[in-house]
Amino acid sequence: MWIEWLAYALLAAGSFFVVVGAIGVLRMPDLYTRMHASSVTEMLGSMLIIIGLMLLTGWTLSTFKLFAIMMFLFFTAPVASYAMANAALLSGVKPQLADELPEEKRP
Amino acid sequence: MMSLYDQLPILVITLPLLAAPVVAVLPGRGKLPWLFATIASALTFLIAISLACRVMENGTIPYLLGNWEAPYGIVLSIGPLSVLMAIVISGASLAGLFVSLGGMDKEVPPPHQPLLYACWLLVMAGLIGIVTTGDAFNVFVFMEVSSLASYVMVANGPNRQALPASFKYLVTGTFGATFYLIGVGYLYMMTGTLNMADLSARLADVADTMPVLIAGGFLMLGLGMKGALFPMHAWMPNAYQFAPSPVAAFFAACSTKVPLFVMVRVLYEIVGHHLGSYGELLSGMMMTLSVIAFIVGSLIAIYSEDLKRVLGYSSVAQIGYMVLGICLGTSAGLTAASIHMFNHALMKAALFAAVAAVVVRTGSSKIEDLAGIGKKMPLTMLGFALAGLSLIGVPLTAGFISKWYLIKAILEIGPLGIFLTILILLSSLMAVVYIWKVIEVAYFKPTKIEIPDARTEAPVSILIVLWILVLANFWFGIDPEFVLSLARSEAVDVLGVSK
Amino acid sequence: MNLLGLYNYWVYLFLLLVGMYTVFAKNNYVKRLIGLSIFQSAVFLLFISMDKVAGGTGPIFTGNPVTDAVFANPLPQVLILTAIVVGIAGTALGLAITVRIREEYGSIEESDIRKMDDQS
Amino acid sequence: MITVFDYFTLTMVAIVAVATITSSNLFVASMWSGIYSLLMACNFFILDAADVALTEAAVGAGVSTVLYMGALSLTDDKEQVSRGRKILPLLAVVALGLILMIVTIEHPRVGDINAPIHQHVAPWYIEKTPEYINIPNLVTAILASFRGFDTMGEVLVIFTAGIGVISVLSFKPKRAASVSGSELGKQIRGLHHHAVLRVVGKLLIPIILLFGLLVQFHGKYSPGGGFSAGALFAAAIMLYGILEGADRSAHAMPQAVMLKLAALGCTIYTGVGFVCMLLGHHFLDYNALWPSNPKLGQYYGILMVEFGVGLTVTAVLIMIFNAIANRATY
Repeated sequence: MWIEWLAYALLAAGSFFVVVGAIGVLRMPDLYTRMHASSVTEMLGSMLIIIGLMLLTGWTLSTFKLFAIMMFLFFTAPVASYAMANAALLSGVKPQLADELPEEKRP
Repeated sequence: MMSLYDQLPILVITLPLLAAPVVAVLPGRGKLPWLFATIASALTFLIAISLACRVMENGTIPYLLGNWEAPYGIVLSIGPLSVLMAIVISGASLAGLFVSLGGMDKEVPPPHQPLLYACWLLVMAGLIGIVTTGDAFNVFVFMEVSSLASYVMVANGPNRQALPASFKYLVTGTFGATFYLIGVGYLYMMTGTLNMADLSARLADVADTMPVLIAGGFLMLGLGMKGALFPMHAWMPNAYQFAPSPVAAFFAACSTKVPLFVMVRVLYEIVGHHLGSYGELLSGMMMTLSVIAFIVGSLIAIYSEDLKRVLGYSSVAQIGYMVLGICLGTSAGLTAASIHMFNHALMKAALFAAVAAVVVRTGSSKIEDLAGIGKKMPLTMLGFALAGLSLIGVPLTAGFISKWYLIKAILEIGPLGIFLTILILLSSLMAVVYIWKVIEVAYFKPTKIEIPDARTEAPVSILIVLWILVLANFWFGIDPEFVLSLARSEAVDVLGVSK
Repeated sequence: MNLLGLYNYWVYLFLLLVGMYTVFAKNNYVKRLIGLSIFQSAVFLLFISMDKVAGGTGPIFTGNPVTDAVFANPLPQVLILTAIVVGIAGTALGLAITVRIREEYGSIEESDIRKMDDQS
Repeated sequence: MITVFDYFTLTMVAIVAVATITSSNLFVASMWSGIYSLLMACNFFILDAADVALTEAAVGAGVSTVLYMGALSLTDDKEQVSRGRKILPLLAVVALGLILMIVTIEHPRVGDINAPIHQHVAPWYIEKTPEYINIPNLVTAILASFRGFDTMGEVLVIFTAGIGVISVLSFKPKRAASVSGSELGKQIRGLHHHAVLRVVGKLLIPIILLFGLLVQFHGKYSPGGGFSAGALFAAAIMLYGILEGADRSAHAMPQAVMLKLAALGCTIYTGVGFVCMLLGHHFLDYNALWPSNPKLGQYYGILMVEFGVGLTVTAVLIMIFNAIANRATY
């Protein structure tokens, strides 16, 4: 019983982070900060939802599949963010908020 | 136990399909793959002829693939017109291969030839697959096999213009095939089956509904695109002009007729009876388009400056005749269209073989470059002229027989028929003009450029093919019994008792 | 008159027309290929929309009598599996031809190529 | 509930389609079309077509995006603003759309069990498959046995595309490459910022291959089969080529060998059919393979032809990738 409630709580929390991420993508000023917001969705949101689903399904083959998906996301999502930010930086997209930093700390 | 004899209907498709991958990996700069492809084509041709004898004796041959019964598995259903088309396709392939023995090296570098010959076999197998199958979706699959391979063969042409031509062909062909698929989808939605005979039976319940009508429209549109019916013909002259000449000879003889064959199946065996009053609307539209096709096609052919292009637009016109015959909806019309499919294959293959010979010797197919060629290559140009006579429809040639039956069929339909007959005669006159244009330049204009090679007559292999085809034009012009009996029995098969 | 049950078919039509428009109106060869693949995938949607049965499952026997009661129609799925493969085959070939066109002409815009062909 | 997801994904698909054709940067457009395919795959899954969804995701979102990228790197990535020819196509298309829209009224509704297609042939498949073939995945059973002839044609379509691409791209480009393949590969491997991608990406390759094997050989019990498995194998090799430079993927999987493997795959498929014929049965009648137990015959027949399909699809897609990716340094 309590496992179910825990699962629902996790699902709700995951959905919350997904929404937060979406709002962040809309509201943030430039690419890097937006990516920061979207990685909330990618990692926290999706992980919580998948863990919630794993709790709901119990010990079945689906749980293993969900676990595999989670591990896959765990590896690929940060790397994808990294690659995107890297590509943006290399192709000359300047962080907007960098002007607020002192001169010597700018990228 | 099934004997080899029982397996012949499937061998006619699978033999080239089995040979194609082997040809693709054969070593030996084009000659060994050529030999292999030729053997496969020749065997297919023989099988097609033996099937024709069988169909003439026993009627339509069914074949269950995987031994699954009719609407659940795929069946082949080989009728009289199917075998006629199979003979045309494999014969054209054989003729084209002999033309390429002498003419391919000039246009396609030998290292690229093995893949080209593999595609050649795939085109042949795909086209034969379309004409033999009795399953609506299977037609789509084989359509794709043959068209993808055709795009590749066109793209292998010697000039850079071959590439945009091939791309245009690809876009139009994919569109056509997808429209066909949509039509099949609508039919399937309303009936739940894909087998042609079963479709026809079950469409009776849902006849006259809008989706069936739309299905008919999409099928005709798709097949019209594939078959280069008038407003959708733009890809064809380009493809014929820029493809390697032997390939053009092969394609011109058969590739646009196969969609027309499917059109016969769709119109007469699937949706035809179930469209109600819309059926007449549909065939009326198609007839209008076909009439415009043979007038406009001939007209553009007169003004074209490239020999292959002239013949390409002439094909547009000839397709107009065939579609007209098909859409008449009478047994005589269908017979005429079937005969013309066969005869047109004979004459176009001969004409393109002659063009290939000219291209081998002069390196150009522009009409102005042909000046004086009649004296340098007398046998080739004589063959061209005789095949041209057949194209015009002079008595004693195959072209005359097909026009004769077409006009006879048209006169049956009443006063409109007289008008159509006049238009057909007009179009034939235009054919006289464009063939004469070539002959005039070839025989009566002084040579402009000296051809360096001392041996000026075409390669022997091309000459043999050319003359066999020319003689066949006369043979079937004098004694058309073989084609006529097949065409008539097809008409009887699909329309009941011949009227 | 259950119109919502037709939503799939409306989207199919929309995609069909978007694809057709792209092929007719666009000048760029790659864009046309993209349009062509949208056009084809619209047809996939047409077939797959047909196969759904309300309350059914995918056509795989699980040995469970409850879920094995109603299946989606497997036949359209088979047809579309083949059609998807046809689609990618055509796209790949089209891209290869486009690459060659770009090498020979230096452009992949149809109007440019037509101009160059007219000059030669 | 499911229907709501259906509407949602479909709406997204429509929006993404418009985004795809309106973006004038072709890289962006090809990314959009990848997203489009993925959404389409989601929708297929919602409509209970798991096999199709798997294949569409692997082929549409994976392989074709890579091919677009490869081709775009060899051509221009910006579309010229096209002139003219806009109003007429739009009008024609809208008119056709309105006509077809009216016709939809007479369509059977989505999910309606009384639609003709659920009444005629499909029930026979559902009823008889356990009796004749006895594999759980109906789609595989129909694909490989009942309509095995279609699938044979399909394998040959793929094969044709493969030999077509290498035949078209085997002509030497007019301009010689400024850099050789191995040099370019070395440059890619030497990129400092590329290191994270390379390490993690290479971790994924064996997993993708393993998943491909599962899809290939478990396709009789769960969604999957030769087409999707082939696309997955090829995706793994493409990932390798992207990470390590296309020269290495072409070295590991030489074109000549891939061509032979593709031909072998086709020959396996047609060969099984011919063996059935030699044993005195119809073409592709797998019962011939094990006359005393037809179900086992069907099982092994399906296993073999699916293997042929997988082999051809893998080899052809790798061949196409290598041909396009190595074109810049040909």
